[in-house]
Amino acid sequence: MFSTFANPHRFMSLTRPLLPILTVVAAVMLAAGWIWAIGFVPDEKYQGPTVQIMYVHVPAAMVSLAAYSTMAISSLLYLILKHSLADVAAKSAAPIAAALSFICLVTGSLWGRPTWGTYWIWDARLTSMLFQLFLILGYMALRSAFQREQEAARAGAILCLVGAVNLPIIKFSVEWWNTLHQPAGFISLTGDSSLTAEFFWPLMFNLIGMMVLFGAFLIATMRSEVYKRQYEAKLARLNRSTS
Amino acid sequence: MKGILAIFRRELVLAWAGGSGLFLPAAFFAGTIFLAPLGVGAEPGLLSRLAPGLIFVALCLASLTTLERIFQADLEVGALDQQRLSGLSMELITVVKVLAHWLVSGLPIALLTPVAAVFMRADTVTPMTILPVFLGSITIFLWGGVGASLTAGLRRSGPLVALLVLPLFVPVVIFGAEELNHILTGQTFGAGLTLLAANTLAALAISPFAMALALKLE
Amino acid sequence: MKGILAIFRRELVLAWAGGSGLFLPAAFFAGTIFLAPLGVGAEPGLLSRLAPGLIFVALCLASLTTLERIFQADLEVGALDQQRLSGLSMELITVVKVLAHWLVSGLPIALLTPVAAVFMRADTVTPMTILPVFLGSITIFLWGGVGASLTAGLRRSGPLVALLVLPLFVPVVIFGAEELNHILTGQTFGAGLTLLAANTLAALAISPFAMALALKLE
Amino acid sequence: MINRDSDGQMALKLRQLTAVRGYTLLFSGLDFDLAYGEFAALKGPNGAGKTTLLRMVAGLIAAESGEIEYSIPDEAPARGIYYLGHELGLRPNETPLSHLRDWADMHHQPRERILPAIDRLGLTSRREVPAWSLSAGQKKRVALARSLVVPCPIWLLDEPASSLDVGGQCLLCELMTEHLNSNGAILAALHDPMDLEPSRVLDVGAFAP
Amino acid sequence: MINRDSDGQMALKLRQLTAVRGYTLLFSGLDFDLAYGEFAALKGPNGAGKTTLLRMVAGLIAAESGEIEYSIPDEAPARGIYYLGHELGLRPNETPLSHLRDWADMHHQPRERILPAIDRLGLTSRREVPAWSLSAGQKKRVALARSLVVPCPIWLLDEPASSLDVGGQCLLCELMTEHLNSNGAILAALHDPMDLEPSRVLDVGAFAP
Ligand code: HEM
Ligand SMILES: Nc1ncnc2c1ncn2[C@@H]1O[C@H](COP(=O)(O)OP(=O)(O)OP(=O)(O)O)[C@@H](O)[C@H]1O
Ligand SMILES: Nc1ncnc2c1ncn2[C@@H]1O[C@H](COP(=O)(O)OP(=O)(O)OP(=O)(O)O)[C@@H](O)[C@H]1O
Ligand SMILES: [Mg+2]
Ligand SMILES: [Mg+2]
Repeated sequence: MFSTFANPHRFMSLTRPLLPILTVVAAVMLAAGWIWAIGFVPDEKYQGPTVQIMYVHVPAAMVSLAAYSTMAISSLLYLILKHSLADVAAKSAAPIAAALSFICLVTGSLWGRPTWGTYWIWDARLTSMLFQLFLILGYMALRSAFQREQEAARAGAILCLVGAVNLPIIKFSVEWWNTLHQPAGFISLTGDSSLTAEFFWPLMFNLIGMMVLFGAFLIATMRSEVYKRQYEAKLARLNRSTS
Repeated sequence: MKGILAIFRRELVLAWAGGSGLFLPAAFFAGTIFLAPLGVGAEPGLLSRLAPGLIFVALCLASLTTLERIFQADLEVGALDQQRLSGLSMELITVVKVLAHWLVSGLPIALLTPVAAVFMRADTVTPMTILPVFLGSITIFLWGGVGASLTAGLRRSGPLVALLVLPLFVPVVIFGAEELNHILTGQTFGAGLTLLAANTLAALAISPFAMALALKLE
Repeated sequence: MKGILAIFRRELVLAWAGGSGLFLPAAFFAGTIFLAPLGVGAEPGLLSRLAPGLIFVALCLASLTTLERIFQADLEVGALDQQRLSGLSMELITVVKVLAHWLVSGLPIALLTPVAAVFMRADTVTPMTILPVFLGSITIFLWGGVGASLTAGLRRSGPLVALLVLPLFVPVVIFGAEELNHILTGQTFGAGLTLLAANTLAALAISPFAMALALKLE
Repeated sequence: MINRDSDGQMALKLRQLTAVRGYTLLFSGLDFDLAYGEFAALKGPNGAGKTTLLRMVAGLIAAESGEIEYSIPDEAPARGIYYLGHELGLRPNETPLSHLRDWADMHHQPRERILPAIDRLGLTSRREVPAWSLSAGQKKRVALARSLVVPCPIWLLDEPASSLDVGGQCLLCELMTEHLNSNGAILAALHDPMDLEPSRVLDVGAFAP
Repeated sequence: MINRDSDGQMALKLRQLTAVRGYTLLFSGLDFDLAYGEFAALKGPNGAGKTTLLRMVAGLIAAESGEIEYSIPDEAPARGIYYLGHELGLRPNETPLSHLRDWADMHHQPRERILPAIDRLGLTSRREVPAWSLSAGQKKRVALARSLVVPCPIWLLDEPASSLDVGGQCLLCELMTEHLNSNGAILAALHDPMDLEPSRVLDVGAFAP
């Protein structure tokens, strides 16, 4: 199943129409979420207007975890199936995941100042998020240190999978330690949300919008990576036939 | 089996005689116990709180400095080629190398922990003090081995490794230091120990394959 | 003169691109600043007291790990032979190597000290914070170079020979950490600074000859 | 693919091998068979890919495409391949004796063979000095002693004669002749002719693109 | 002792040289003169002390006793000695180009000579790859290119032909002939005969105790 879908040509032709659709959906969702959040949601009882940061922070945090998971799953697929499209996915997701982690960290510490009274504290969730950023930067540095794409792919995949041990720690750190950070509860498996509906729905829009935006970015970078590789392969073939 | 034992024995001798043996843990131990009070002052409560953090930082640095060279040096002179031609699995070979070096420079740090704790005036020092450092040190050495093997194939020595493995060390340091702190302050074990043990198991299960794969990169 | 400048430029590039550049200090910096609080807990007063000791220990390790490899690697591949055949004095060559590596991995640690201090919540952070670490880092790198050249000249890999220079580090660490502590707690400089500076001068005067001799040991 | 029977007289079958290093295609479509008892010389200019081919056959690097098939007798140790490369696999601070002990143990071979091998290669007086202090020829001899301690049916030699003196080159020819007589196979990258005449020549340069 | 005049035609005078390595006396009472324009071959079995002698002459290790006297023309760069040893002096992560640049700068030689030297040694396509990825012969060629970039009157070569292909060995002979014609001196440790006939032979083995 995977290999029929993973044919680069099929991938390219499938995603060509998909990309504008995803972009438009993301734009609409995010715009709606933002207008709702800024224009129609009352200030929170204790936090005042700073609660607006939540609409960036929470989606960025959650989608960055999703982005890293995408990298990890693609890496695993690459190691098992040796299919280069899986590697393209992992490689393309990395800078996006890094950017999202960065946004999460920045918005989180901006939010921390008014709520906790400090920009930074060495708590488990914050630290593990910081190290997720480092891990992704390390992943990118490691890849760029290799000459050949296959070697870079393999090394990157190994690092990414090994680094996935960090994921559950980020995710569940708030439950394992009593920290300053908000515990999960915005979307819980039991279905009851600690957020009231007026906060919940705009957040939901932003979250889904961010998710779709990630998908659009991912597909766009993957497409350009596939183009680049096709071009390089063509160049190599040309070199061979002329020399 | 006999082949892998031979490799283990050799790595042990190498680790011991080749310089990392005992000196490294001793140096870190000394660094922890003698230098820290110099900077901090010898107030009782203070020192014992520093101990867990210092010990784990020492472990991270010890694993990096010893492991980085083994893989790279063996690759450069072709000794790794000969080991691969022995037909033994690379997974076994790499893990045996790491364990040999752990035995020589990681384990002593763990075993010296109660001594360090006494020196640093911890409230309660029981044999149990060793447990979190013991687990933590194995884990740190295994993850450190993954970083070292990834960069050995690159033939670029240097601290790219540090960047790669630092994130992997974080959970170990967090859980380990917390548990050690629990013990030194006379509390019982917390949930951290289970997580630490889980991380150790994950490292034991994953790192051999990661290292073997990484060294085949060339 | 042009020849020695060429060597200096090359060593700088090597140090930078060959991996130690910025990464190593960044890694140790990160190790110091990120891992220590994880283990120690984030209480304000505690961390800032740890800072001086940790920074100096990081310097010692950075100097040994970077320098050990340059001398040994150059000796092994024969690059040192070629430098000796250039007719330049070995004293100059070795000191230029050490300074190039100090510039890339020692100096940044010194320059980052105020940042570290802020992160570790020291009481007072002035530009003067840099001074003891600046002096200390040159000194540590020069003495570290002596240790590294001994290791290389004797062809014994590993920190065994580097152990020889540990006693040379001790005064630097003691005086340096003490002065840094003074500054971070808002006191004025003490007598330690003079002793530190004297040590720096001694290192500058003695270490080039020691290194040149050690490398000719072969 | 490894065939664990020696009935088939072919030691090695290379089929449509292709090698890429960096971004360069070194050779492609290389076919070659090596029978037991045969000595083939591997020729080609510097950078043609001789070392690359030998390392591929040894299983140390992966081929870009193509197949390598071995058939190795059951009684052979481990993977049955003796590889003598540019890097000799000597750790600088260990001695010839400790190296040979390791190799013997690693392949479950008796240690009794070590001392005779050291004697035969003229290393008796040097057997307990660290490898870094050996002369170039002495290092090569230690690596050659491995072939006596761990007897493998297939020998892959990369410029085996370099840095050996006249006596050493004779010894090498002797060792190779003995190996061929006991039905071994040899593939050796050579620039200069040896006293021992190869029965076949594989020119890597001929498969360059 | 270095004599900075080229009037005396003698490039090198070795007087009563004695070499000890580890605890072994390698040779003693070695006398030898090398004139400019002359090519002397250094012979001797493995471990006789050829490398040791060359490194002594280059000034890289000290003689146990005895004297080495050079006379080097004034215009020669630095110490005027080109030494090609077993170790080629290549740092694994640097490229041929960056190596040659360093060597040129270190000896105050113009960088213009570098590209022609690289071309002549057939390294044009490999000039920007890291040295670890070069083949054995390519590495040797980089080290040989140094002789063109930093022209030294005295050449000390340790097994210069090893790992060069047939074309490379011809090139080496050419380079050596040119050097001799421009009144240079060569002392080279050799195991195998070269196409270029040495005018003298120094057998280290003859001075062994
Ligand atoms: C640099 C500082 C911060 C970092 C690195 C950070 C990190 C994270 C991460 C990784 C998540 C996603 C968790 C998940 O998917 O389950 C998250 C969620 C969240 N964060 Fe932060 N955070 C920071 C600061 C803050 C601050 C200051 C606040 C508010 C006072 C805050 C409030 C929240 C909330 C409400 C959620 C949603 C929790 C849920 O219901 O799942 N964060 N943060
Ligand atoms: N790991 C590598 N990465 C990139 N290129 C490489 C690598 N190893 C070798 N090469 C290149 O591949 C080519 C073939 O190298 P190889 O060592 O196989 O040649 P060879 O035939 O053994 O040459 P020689 O006779 O000089 O030993 C060379 O041009 C070399 O530069
Ligand atoms: N640094 C050293 N310490 C101790 N012994 C050494 C050292 N270097 C060389 N030797 C020994 O000195 C002897 C001469 O070595 P040398 O390298 O000069 O020999 P060589 O004539 O060049 O031999 P080859 O033909 O094998 O290159 C050898 O027996 C060697 O083991
Ligand atoms: Mg080769
Ligand atoms: Mg020699």
